Amino acid sequence: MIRDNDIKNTDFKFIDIGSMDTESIVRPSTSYWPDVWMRLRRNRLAMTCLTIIAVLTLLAIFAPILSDYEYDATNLSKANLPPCAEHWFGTDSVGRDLWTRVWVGARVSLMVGLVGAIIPFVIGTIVGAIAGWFGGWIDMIIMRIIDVGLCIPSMIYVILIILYLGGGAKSLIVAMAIMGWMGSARGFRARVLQFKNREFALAAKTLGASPKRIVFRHILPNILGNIAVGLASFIPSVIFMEAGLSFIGLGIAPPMTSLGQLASDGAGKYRTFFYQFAIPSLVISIIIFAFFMFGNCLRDSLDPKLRDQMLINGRRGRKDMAGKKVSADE
Amino acid sequence: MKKLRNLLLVLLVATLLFGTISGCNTYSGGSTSTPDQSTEPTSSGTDNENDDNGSGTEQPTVKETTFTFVGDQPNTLNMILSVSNIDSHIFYLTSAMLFRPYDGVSYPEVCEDFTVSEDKTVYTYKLRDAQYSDGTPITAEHFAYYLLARLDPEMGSPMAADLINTYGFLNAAAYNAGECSREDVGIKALDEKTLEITLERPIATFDGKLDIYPLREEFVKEKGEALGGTPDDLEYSGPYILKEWVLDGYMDFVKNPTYIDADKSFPTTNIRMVISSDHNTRVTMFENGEVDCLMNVGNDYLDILKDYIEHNPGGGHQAIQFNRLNQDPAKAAILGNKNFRKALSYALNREAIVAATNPSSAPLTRLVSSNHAGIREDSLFTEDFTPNTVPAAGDVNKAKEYLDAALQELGYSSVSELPTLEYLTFEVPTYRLIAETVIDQWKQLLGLENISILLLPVPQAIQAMMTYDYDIYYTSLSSGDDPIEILSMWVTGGTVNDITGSGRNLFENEKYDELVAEAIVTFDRQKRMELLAEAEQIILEEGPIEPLIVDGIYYAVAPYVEGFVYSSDYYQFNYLVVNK
Amino acid sequence: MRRYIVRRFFISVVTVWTIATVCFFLLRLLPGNPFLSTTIMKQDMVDKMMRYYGLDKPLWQQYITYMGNLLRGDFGYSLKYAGRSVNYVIKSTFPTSAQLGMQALFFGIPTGTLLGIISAKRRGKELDYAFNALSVIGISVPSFIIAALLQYILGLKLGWFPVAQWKSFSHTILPTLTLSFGIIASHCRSMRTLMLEVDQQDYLKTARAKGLGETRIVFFHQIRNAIIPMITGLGTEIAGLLMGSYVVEKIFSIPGMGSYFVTSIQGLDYTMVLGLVVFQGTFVVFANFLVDILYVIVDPRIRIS
Amino acid sequence: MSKHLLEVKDLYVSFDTYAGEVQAVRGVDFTLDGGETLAIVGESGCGKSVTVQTIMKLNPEPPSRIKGGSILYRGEELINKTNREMQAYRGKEFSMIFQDSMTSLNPTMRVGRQISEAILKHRKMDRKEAKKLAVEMLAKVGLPNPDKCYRQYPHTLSGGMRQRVMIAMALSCEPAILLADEPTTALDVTTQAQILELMKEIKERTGTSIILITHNLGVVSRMADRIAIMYAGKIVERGLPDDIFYRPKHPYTWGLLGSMPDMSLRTDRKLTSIPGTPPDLFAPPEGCAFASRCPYCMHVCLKHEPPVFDMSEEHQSACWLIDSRAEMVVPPLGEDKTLRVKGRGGHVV
Repeated sequence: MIRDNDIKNTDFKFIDIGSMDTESIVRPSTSYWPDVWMRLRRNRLAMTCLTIIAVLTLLAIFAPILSDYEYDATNLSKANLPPCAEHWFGTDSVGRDLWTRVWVGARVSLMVGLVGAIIPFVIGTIVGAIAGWFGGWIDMIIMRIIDVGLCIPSMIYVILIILYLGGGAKSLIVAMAIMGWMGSARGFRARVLQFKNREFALAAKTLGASPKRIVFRHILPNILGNIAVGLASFIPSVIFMEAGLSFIGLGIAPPMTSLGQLASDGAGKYRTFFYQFAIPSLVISIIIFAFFMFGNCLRDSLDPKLRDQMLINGRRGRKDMAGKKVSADE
Repeated sequence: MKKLRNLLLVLLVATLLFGTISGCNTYSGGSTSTPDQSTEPTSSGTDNENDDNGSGTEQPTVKETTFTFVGDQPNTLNMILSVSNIDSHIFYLTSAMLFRPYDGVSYPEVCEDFTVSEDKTVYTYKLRDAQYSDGTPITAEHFAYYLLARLDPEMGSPMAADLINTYGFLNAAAYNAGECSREDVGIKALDEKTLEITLERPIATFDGKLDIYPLREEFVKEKGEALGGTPDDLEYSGPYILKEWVLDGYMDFVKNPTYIDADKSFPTTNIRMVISSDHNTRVTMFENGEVDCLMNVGNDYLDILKDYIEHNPGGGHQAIQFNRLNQDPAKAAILGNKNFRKALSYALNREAIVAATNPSSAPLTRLVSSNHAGIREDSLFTEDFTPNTVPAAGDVNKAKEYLDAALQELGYSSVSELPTLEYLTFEVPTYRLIAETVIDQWKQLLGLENISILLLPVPQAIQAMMTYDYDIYYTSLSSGDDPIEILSMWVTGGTVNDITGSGRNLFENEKYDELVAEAIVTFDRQKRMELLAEAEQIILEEGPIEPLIVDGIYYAVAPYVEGFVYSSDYYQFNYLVVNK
Repeated sequence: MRRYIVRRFFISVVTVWTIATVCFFLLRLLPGNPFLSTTIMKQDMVDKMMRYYGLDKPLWQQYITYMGNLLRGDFGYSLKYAGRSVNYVIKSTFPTSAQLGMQALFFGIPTGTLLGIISAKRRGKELDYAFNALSVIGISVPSFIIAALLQYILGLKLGWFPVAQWKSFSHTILPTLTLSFGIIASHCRSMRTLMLEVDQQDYLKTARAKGLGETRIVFFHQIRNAIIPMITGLGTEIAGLLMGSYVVEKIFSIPGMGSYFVTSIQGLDYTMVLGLVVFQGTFVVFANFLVDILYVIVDPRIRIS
Repeated sequence: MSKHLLEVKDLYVSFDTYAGEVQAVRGVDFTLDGGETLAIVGESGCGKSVTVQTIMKLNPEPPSRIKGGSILYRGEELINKTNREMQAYRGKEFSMIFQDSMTSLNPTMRVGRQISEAILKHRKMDRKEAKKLAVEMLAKVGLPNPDKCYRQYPHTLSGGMRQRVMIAMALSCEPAILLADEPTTALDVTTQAQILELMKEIKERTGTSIILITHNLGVVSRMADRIAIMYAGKIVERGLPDDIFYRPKHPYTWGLLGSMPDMSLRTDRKLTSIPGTPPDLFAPPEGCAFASRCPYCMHVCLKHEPPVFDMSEEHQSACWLIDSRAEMVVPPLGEDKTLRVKGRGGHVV
């Protein structure tokens, strides 16, 4: 209850309305990308994944340099040693130091994964955009080409490439590019179609914007979020494909090796020398896991609708809003 | 419109259901006829044992025994087009033979006896009465047709050249080239029971005991392209009938009562060959007792089954082949340089490499491998003659000397100036491991940095080799049954020396050619072996290849199996007894 | 509706024909031929076999004869394994791969979808974390590692299931688990996303306003709308799985079709590769075709434009 | 036993969002009697929808939180009922119509079935009877050939027809109270009139009391028995239609009335608009929420919240102008308007 004597008569003087700042925006408004980064930084799981990726990349770059063994130096007298002080990851059947080989392999897998994912992704994005935007017979033709391309066993491309480009990382990346772009093109086309007849795209069209401008200035920024998520999930699937190829025997040319190659070689030995199978498998799984999980967290922090639901998990959301409570939601 | 939608819905559900129903009995065929856990003493397979197709006689009630083993699935059971000894393993079981080899000795089977002309060119065989499983008798014409079909240019058999080189039947080459008709060839069935073979020239190594099978021409015509594809596209005259063949699954054989020596040999009534490409699966099945024998144990599992495995040395030879006919003259010079080859060979410690990469094989430092007969029937060629060649453990100092000599001859001041050489090999895990080890040993010991490895699937690798589009090629050659077979490959125009038959030879040495040619016609064993030993010494010195490894196989047999004899060509279960 | 079906059917047939043609000529780009092996290395031997199989004829002539046989449904005989017709190989190995694929699908998809629904409903709680982690692990571990681990732990160490071969239902459990691990993972993830998207729709609020029970709302309103986008990927997924997986069939030595894809390409067995590719192509194309029809049935809003 | 059908006392509802707590409803009181239509008017974002949805507890619990107050329905407290208990009330005691009928109907389920679903839940009927009743309801709401309409999918119907389906659905279980959350905003004017007529007719026929939420005073003038003006989570003025239209005491009400186009006015008169935007309830201002936009803002308005002054038994308003110490103000409602009022002599509640 407001007691009368609190209020003095003078309080009843009118105030000139102009002096008031009626338009002050109270809530901290941030533009889109810093907002995403802010939320991502708060998501502890995303940060752990990023650190894992960073640590593994650093190890992949520096471990072989610092190690006093060459990755391909065989030492037949010290074959099949279990992990010991001298060889942290032990040695393989011809005495090569597995610690160096795992990190050289990680270097290859990451490089093939990163480069082998970005190139097809970019090609896929462009082709998808064209197919999605122009539609009609262009779209039909591109889609049919992709249908046919995906049905041809990818092994034929790989053998062809290995024959004409040699077996190095370069040919593996080209192989990934050929196999990868179709998948991402199809995915991206669906996205473009989704946004194509949304109001803001039509509005831009009515203002006479050229198709290229609409796709790249209006639709693309909207889809940028999905692109980032798509890329974060595409990198691990490329590493996956490379491991599969190594299992069939079309992996990277010796003496170089990759994590997939080490793991598939080890697969035969898991009863006799379990560590030769377990360590490369663990490392490759962690890399793929980290990328996928990061992709998840990225998707969460990008979706505005999800932003408010971030705190659905409990009343005390407001106090410890920093990551602790935030789950790795979809 | 609504009706159409319901129809489509029903159709969709039907396809899904059909998928599962049709799928779910894929293995029912398997499980009924096979004893799941073969721990039960006798095969309780529900299929009734004595429904052998067509045999009239009531089969005496013999104790039911089953022998289950893991073997390789044959490429084909088409006798004319069959190429590899994987197939002959099966023919040994399903087909009768003129002479049936067992444990290294050929015993007459369908052949009663045979006479040889003085000049050792005409061999006449008398046949016993034998019959196919459908009752029709086996005649000399069938044996003749088997050989003629493989020489017939129209039948496309790849083994024609092999037959011509090994036996040299009269006019065989001409017939194969299409210059003469079938009648002119020295393979004739004089009558139902006599077969006459005429050779162009006497061959010392041919003892007349042909291990050939009967083949009916009308059966081949009737089956056409399907010959040898499934159990019913096959003639049965041997100890067993192939009852069921599930691709990549298993092959079931049941004893054939109409076989000529059915009562004397092959006591086991049922044989099941399980096909599994994964070594780990095979070992686990053996440990669980699901199978009684593994024909091939993977290198990684040797110490797991160490008290069951036995070694058989007689595999193929793996050697490093240098391409003297390389398009690039600089490389041709290097690869043709004897000292360079010797340097590379002496640098390798074959024993250590074999122990690490492929323990089931053995180091090879010469061309003739250990299991070939020497001067006497029972002595070994390798014991009678020891050429001076690279020590099995290698000799690094000598390797360096050779290398310096080679560099000096070729005019290079140091190893790093050499052009990059490409090491081509098959895309097989063990070959890849050997390649990586060999390359690294050369790098560590000789400082040879620039060697790259190219792994290709088998057809592409061989195609590159046949077009001389390689520098160093890791080759795999068959070890043959006799030293002469190996050495004759490297004669000028030999099958491996001049691979495309275009007159370009990797290795040309008259002395070597003379020695081998003479050996072929020398019947005196002692003399022949000495000639061959001398020839081997020459090729070891001058030859374009450096032998590295002789493939071996470890096989594992369960203790309760008796009379097991391992052969790299045939499943010799003649006296095998399973008393579980 | 009928016009659309006919048009789509025509497009499918053309697609399969293109697949066969492209694959036919692509294979010929690979050097070497199917007859080369360590035992056949002489050129004249190879030429004889080429003539026997008619591979010495000009390429377009071979193409026409092959296409003629294809129309009659005859895939011809394998070049590497004389006497073994491609039809026979498909007839004997496809049911095994199909059964394994079906089992993995019927186990994987419902489980994955269910986990997705639960983790969406229990959003933010422990169950959601658990299923989320499981689904990401499921996707990130290559299948040959999962297969080896399952075989080692469940098969060898605990002996619950037979380690390999294809003899009875218990033999199919480990391979099915390996295959369905990935399926469960991907379906759980996508279903969870879709459920969350539908969560914010207004018609759920209407349903609650009608006083319907939570389970009824989830099943009749939420899932029914969330499941629709899942159908699009189903076609290729089913087709892919039914063709068998090289890895699982190699590790569990199952007589399936998966291994034939790899070995026939490595061995350049032209007819076998083409037969398998055309068979798979037809399957994939018509699986997509069926999925489009299913799409129309499930989602009334989609009228065929 | 309170004599009112529905009584909402001092209701506080707020949402926990990532940026902090948004106090959507800050102490709302109102009552509703049988057969009566209460209109709640206010700009968007003033908390009117939240209030109504909180009655039926439709807001998902974690983000939204009922901080205090009580909702008595026929004397029974609803605040602390669980979701399961509320299910018995929803659809049966209260039912709701939403604004955008396009997104409020399940696109993959036939319209008829969505109606019979509610009937089956609340009334002891078998499928056939429920279908018959549903078709009846469709007829009652004036849909052409209800049988065919029963089997239609939502996307095949027009906006107006969909809204009628919503109404049929809501009334199928003869609820005591119909909560209409801006039922006509998404419709064009002609359909809007039909829907309002329909609601009015149904109210007379079944005696259902209605809480009508809208930001359109034109709609209110035709329907409402009592009106409540909401602003920034509070009711700033309530009363009978005559009180609000002819004797408004709160500057915000004046603003609303001023901005309402009226056929009878001469065309040259400019419509007044209220400058500024409603405050962000993330950090509600101290004094009167309307102070920043109020042309008659005084110092006291910035410091203290205005108490509720009773002009008459039904008419209350919360504004310091009514206080005796404030200067007398003439509401700016134009000369020809008969709404000249002298506010004086209200006492503090």
